Amino acid sequence: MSATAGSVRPVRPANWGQRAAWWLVSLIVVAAFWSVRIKWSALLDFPGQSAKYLRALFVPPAWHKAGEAFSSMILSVQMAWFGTVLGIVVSFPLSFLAARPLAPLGVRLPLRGLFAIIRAVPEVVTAILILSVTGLTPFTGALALAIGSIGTLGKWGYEAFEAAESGPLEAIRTSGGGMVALLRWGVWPSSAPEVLSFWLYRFEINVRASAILGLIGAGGIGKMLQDNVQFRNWDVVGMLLLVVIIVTMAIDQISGAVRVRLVSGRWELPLVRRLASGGAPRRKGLSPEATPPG
Amino acid sequence: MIPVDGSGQRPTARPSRPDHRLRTGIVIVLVMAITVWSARGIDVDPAAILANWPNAVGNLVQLFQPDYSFFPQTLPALVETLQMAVIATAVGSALSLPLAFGASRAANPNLTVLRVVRFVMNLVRSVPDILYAAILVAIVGVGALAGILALVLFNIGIIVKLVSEALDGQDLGAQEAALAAGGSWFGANRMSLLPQILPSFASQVLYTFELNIRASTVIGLVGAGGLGLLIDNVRNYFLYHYLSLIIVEILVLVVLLEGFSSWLRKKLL
Amino acid sequence: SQNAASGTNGSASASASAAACVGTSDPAAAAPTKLTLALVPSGDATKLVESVKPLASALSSRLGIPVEGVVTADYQAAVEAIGSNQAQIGMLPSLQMSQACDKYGAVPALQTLRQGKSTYAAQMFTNNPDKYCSDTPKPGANGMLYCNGTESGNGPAGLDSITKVKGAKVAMLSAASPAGYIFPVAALKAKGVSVGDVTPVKVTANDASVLAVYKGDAEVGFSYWDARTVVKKDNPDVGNKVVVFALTDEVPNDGMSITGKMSAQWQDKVKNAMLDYAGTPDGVKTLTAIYQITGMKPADVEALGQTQAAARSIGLG
Amino acid sequence: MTRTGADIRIRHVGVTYPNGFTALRDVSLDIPAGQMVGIVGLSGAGKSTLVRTINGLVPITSGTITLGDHELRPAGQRQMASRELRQLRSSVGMVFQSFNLVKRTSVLNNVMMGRLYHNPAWRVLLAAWSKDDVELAMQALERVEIVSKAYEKAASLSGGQQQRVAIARTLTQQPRVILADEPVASLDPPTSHVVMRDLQRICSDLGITVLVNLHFLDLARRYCERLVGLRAGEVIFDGPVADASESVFEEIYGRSLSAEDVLDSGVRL
Amino acid sequence: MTRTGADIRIRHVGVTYPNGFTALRDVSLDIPAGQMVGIVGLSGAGKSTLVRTINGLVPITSGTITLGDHELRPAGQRQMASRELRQLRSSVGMVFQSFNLVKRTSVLNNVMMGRLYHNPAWRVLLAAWSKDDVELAMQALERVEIVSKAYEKAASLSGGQQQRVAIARTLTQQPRVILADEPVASLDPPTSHVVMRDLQRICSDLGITVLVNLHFLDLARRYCERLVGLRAGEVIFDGPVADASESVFEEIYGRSLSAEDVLDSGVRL
Ligand SMILES: Nc1ncnc2c1ncn2[C@@H]1O[C@H](COP(=O)(O)OP(=O)(O)OP(=O)(O)O)[C@@H](O)[C@H]1O
Ligand SMILES: Nc1ncnc2c1ncn2[C@@H]1O[C@H](COP(=O)(O)OP(=O)(O)OP(=O)(O)O)[C@@H](O)[C@H]1O
Ligand SMILES: [Mg+2]
Ligand SMILES: [Mg+2]
Repeated sequence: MSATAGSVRPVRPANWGQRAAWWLVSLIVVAAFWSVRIKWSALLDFPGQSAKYLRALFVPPAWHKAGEAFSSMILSVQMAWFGTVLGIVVSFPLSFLAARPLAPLGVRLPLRGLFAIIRAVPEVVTAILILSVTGLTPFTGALALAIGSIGTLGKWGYEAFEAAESGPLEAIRTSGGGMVALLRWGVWPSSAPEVLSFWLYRFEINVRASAILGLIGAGGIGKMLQDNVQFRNWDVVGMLLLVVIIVTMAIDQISGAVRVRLVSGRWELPLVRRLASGGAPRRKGLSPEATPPG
Repeated sequence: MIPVDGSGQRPTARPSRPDHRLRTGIVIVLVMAITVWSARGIDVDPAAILANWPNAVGNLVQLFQPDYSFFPQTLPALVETLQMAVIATAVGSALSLPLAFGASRAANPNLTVLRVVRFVMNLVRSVPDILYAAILVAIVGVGALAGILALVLFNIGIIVKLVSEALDGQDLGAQEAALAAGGSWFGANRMSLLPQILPSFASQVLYTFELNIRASTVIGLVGAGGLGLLIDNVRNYFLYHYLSLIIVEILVLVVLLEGFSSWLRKKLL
Repeated sequence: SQNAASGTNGSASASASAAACVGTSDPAAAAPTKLTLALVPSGDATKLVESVKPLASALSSRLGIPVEGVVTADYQAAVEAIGSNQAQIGMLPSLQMSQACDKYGAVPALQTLRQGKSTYAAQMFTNNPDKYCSDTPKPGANGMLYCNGTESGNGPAGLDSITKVKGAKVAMLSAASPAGYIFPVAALKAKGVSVGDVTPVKVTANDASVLAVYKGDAEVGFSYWDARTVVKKDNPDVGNKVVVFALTDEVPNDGMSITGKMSAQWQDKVKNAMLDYAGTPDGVKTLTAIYQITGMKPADVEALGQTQAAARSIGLG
Repeated sequence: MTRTGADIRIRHVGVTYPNGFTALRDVSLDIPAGQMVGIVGLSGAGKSTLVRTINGLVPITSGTITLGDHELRPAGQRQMASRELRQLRSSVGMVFQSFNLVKRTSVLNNVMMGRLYHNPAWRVLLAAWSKDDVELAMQALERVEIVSKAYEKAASLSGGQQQRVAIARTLTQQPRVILADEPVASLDPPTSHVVMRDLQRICSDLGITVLVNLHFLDLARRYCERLVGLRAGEVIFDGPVADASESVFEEIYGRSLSAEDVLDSGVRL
Repeated sequence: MTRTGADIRIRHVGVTYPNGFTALRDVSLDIPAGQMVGIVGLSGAGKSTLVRTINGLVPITSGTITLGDHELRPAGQRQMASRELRQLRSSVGMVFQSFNLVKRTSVLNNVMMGRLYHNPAWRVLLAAWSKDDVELAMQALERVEIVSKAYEKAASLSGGQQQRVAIARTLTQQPRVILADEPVASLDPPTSHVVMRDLQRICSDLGITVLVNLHFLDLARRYCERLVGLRAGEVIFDGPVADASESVFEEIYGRSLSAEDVLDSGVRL
């Protein structure tokens, strides 16, 4: 083969910036490993110790606690659900107001600051602030989760809104639509699936986060976990773990199905799906191309 | 005014409007029902908020007055938190990258492996971080190691989920091209999918780093070191002006990371 | 900490010194229609939930209004709850009684008695007696092993041995726990050993501390005297495997605080109801089940302040 | 309902973008109501900029544009109120190269975008369109022969169908002017013809003024009455299609046309 | 370097997709090494299916396909080992309609996909290509006249340039057969000609067998030696381009060709 035209081969660019960044990151990681005060030797008996504790947890779990565990888990799920719903109701309009094309800087920045502050405050601290208002109740836990959700959902929301396709926005502007039209028909349709799946994901996080709030007396599975870990009732902890896993995975399946439904318009249970169809993964090339009309 | 001239047009039948009202109604009723059920379960009491909101104000006022002179005393804990977060993020993301490929329908042709990886990942994700910390403290003892291990498990759960979703959303044309050129699945994934998901991987890693800094406040509760332990001490003595300094420190880290993350995304995309 | 409670109108008898805080009351406060009793467990919280029910109903029948018991594992949560009148009665350790009084004017009303004492010693124990005992461990009255002269339960005792704790894994409670942290750490400090010199194993309750040592998670543990009895039921050999080797200075007993946002009459009413109940055989039985309490007496505010003083001596508060 | 086209008078219009790039220089055009004008030019010549000035999407920096009763003036001079701008925009329909449909909603809702200006916020929010508006939309869909898809998702249509929905959207606006910015650039040849014919018919049937940017010269010659040639922001040809000689095109494109600038079908079948 | 084309023998091949749809019926073709064959047919006729069976991307359900020494057999019969399949694929280059490049990596890395089969896993993992391979890739890029872009990101190239990178990728494979599935469908007219001419030149210079699916009839007639017409999965025409009369096309397309099935340029400039 020979060159057919006078186009010259370029020299390989050095890309110093990228190389420097990699060195910097590696350096930070190495420095962290080197400086942290850890007895790495403890890792040596990690396998043996893990086996021991796994046995203590699950061989057998404390079956007689199953009922109690389930009812505390239900309370946790209720806390998480209510917290998530409240978080959505508050964060949804706020994240519209924090998105770049939709609100002026003077509104946007304070809101983004608020989201960042909420994310910086530990859940326990939030919970204790709320506790002075609502007392030592699961409601306090739900409110703490709601506030936590506002921080993350608010951020995810405005990021999704900012990523909305610009074409429809322009089309709406050119046909004389106002602000409401822009939000309802320009921003929302293109970001809806993403935002909805954030909601579901946050619900999942809240179910797990409710474990922390058990500490301060908000009740739920977290409290039971806390008590039993304290007293090293490992078989009870094992039972609780089973319950937590079963319930979260059930929620995961349901929310996965909802997500598939939202994106593809079909109902499917993610775990079951593959068994039923068994087809090859979706491949752009293999599906018939859209038929041009005419 | 009617914009149709009707002349010489092929008559096309107007479709009737599909009725989604029932479906929408069911969804709304269902969501409301679950919410009401939850509200009853947790004894929602809005009246208490109206009556008692001033109670929180006093503490909030104190929280808004950070005592910067406390900063030197927070440094060791801050550094320990950062160390834990850096190590956990590095180890977690290194482990999650191959796992994410294993958990992605698009990248993993082996259904059995796919199902096993996904199941294990679901397991890993469903355990609360504080529980990881508690059990690991029992296994390897108290301190940063237990914290790091807990964070690593926590990180793997998140990164694998988000990155494998990103993988599933990729256009698979390039992967097909690589396979059609005789590449193995490994080679095809490495060359075609990896470059495509790097930006989203990078931003997930930064997001997890932020989460790790925040999570250290939780795992500190069970004695896993870092800012969490410090927070526990100052709040038990109601040193809110110290607590708020720690919060400010976390806030600065969160904001820095967010800025860096969006800068990096812009650069990589 | 400063006195944040003097704002309430009326007979605010703000304390002259922080050590003698006696709390406030609010004569304008309406009579409560419902009371919440917050308990911070120093024992197994799951059991506490059951054992607190008779106490709540006894108080309820004496006061004529519903009383609800709520358990929180978090000291700060309990104090904040009382401070904001979310809980009106708190069963709190000595330090938190002082804190609730200083911060929110909650009245330190009663102190508990255990075997007639209103103080107790914090103990240090180990699963490695050879290292910490200078004499052969011998069984005390309850059949469990003690060394270095600690079987009487009266502190201080055996404190010469505690320098050996340096470098060991030590099970301890949160920094706000008098027996599980403040007094033992203060004792160590007096002997020149700082918390930084040991590897702390954090637990949140006294019997968990015993169990951590019993199960080998830590070599030494701190708790009140003698928390081993609580776990003996489930682990009969705890008395042989875990040996007490040192006692700190006496710690003021925990007690009952009453919110400052209540009229003095009601505060008295609540206090008397509790005292009254603690005097009945039923009451003794219930209280023993909760905290091994054998009786109640009016609080000694001066004595309560000793915990705060100890905390300050190790740089806390 | 006015269904007559509007005159467009463009007088000495210049556009300089904020970055200092001058995209239009002293452009003057008089377009009488009901004319179909093709605008051709190299990539970057200023075609898009020109049509976008007409509905105020790109602010002009000198000169004036008059559209019916509305006058657009350069920044610095008295601007029209945002309400008037919206009114002006509602009387100018725009067809985009990339359709700009809201993919995840129904065809009908997309067409309804043309009625946004005339509907109160609550109707827009709830998609509670009035009967008259729905009728208008249906008629527009009938005109582009796609009414049977009214309740399908826009995403499920082929490219040509989507462009026709976009045209229906502008028709529902009952505009006096239609601006089309390369409406066929992403369509296959047969569909391109369908779309151009639709525009031509709308122009002649309804008397709406149509301005269309085109890449393919043959399409411009076949469907437009008048041709405007732009080069580097200046009008270098303006006249009936018939007058556009080879030398004119050479001037517009800066080189002689080779056989390959149109899809060669000298080899006719 | 073997640089000779391979014969392709397709014998009574049928393809039925898992959903029961039969896309090919009893197709038999003999394609000698070094021939350039155009495949035309309506959308859905089975053009893509046909070329994809040849490198095993679509498994056949009956008949056999022989390519050099390799024989592809229907599912159920003895399959070739995955190693042999990869070897076969490495000797068959494929050019896709949508290019299938990895947008976020360099042009060179994209071209290197053609060497995946010949490289061990560690080289693939680290993208540590041997000098010889880089030389090969550079030569391929030179051949399509785009070597100066070797270190640019693929995303920064125009459509035509991207398609040329895709061709360079297949060339780097040193294939004996090139399969091109509508390689010009998304390109503008001038670029289409460039790409088709490239394929034609590769075919005649290097003696590689080329199969190309086409939408535009005129392109097929202009660049191919031989034409295969498909309809509903069956071969209904197979012969030299010159023999493809109007009536043959009417049979393939099921109707007479109107002037609009090619981009009309009767109005020549
Ligand atoms: N927002 C902007 N800021 C700065 N310069 C711009 C902007 N938009 C367009 N330009 C420049 O103005 C010139 C004219 O752009 P315009 O989009 O009008 O060209 P066009 O004729 O439509 O080209 P094409 O056929 O490629 O669409 C171009 O050189 C472009 O780079
Ligand atoms: N994976 C698949 N599963 C089921 N049917 C398929 C699959 N892929 C293609 N088909 C069907 O097989 C037929 C032939 O498809 P093919 O893609 O080969 O057509 P084509 O001739 O390439 O059409 P086009 O010009 O639109 O690309 C079509 O009817 C298509 O619907
Ligand atoms: Mg343009
Ligand atoms: Mg095809």
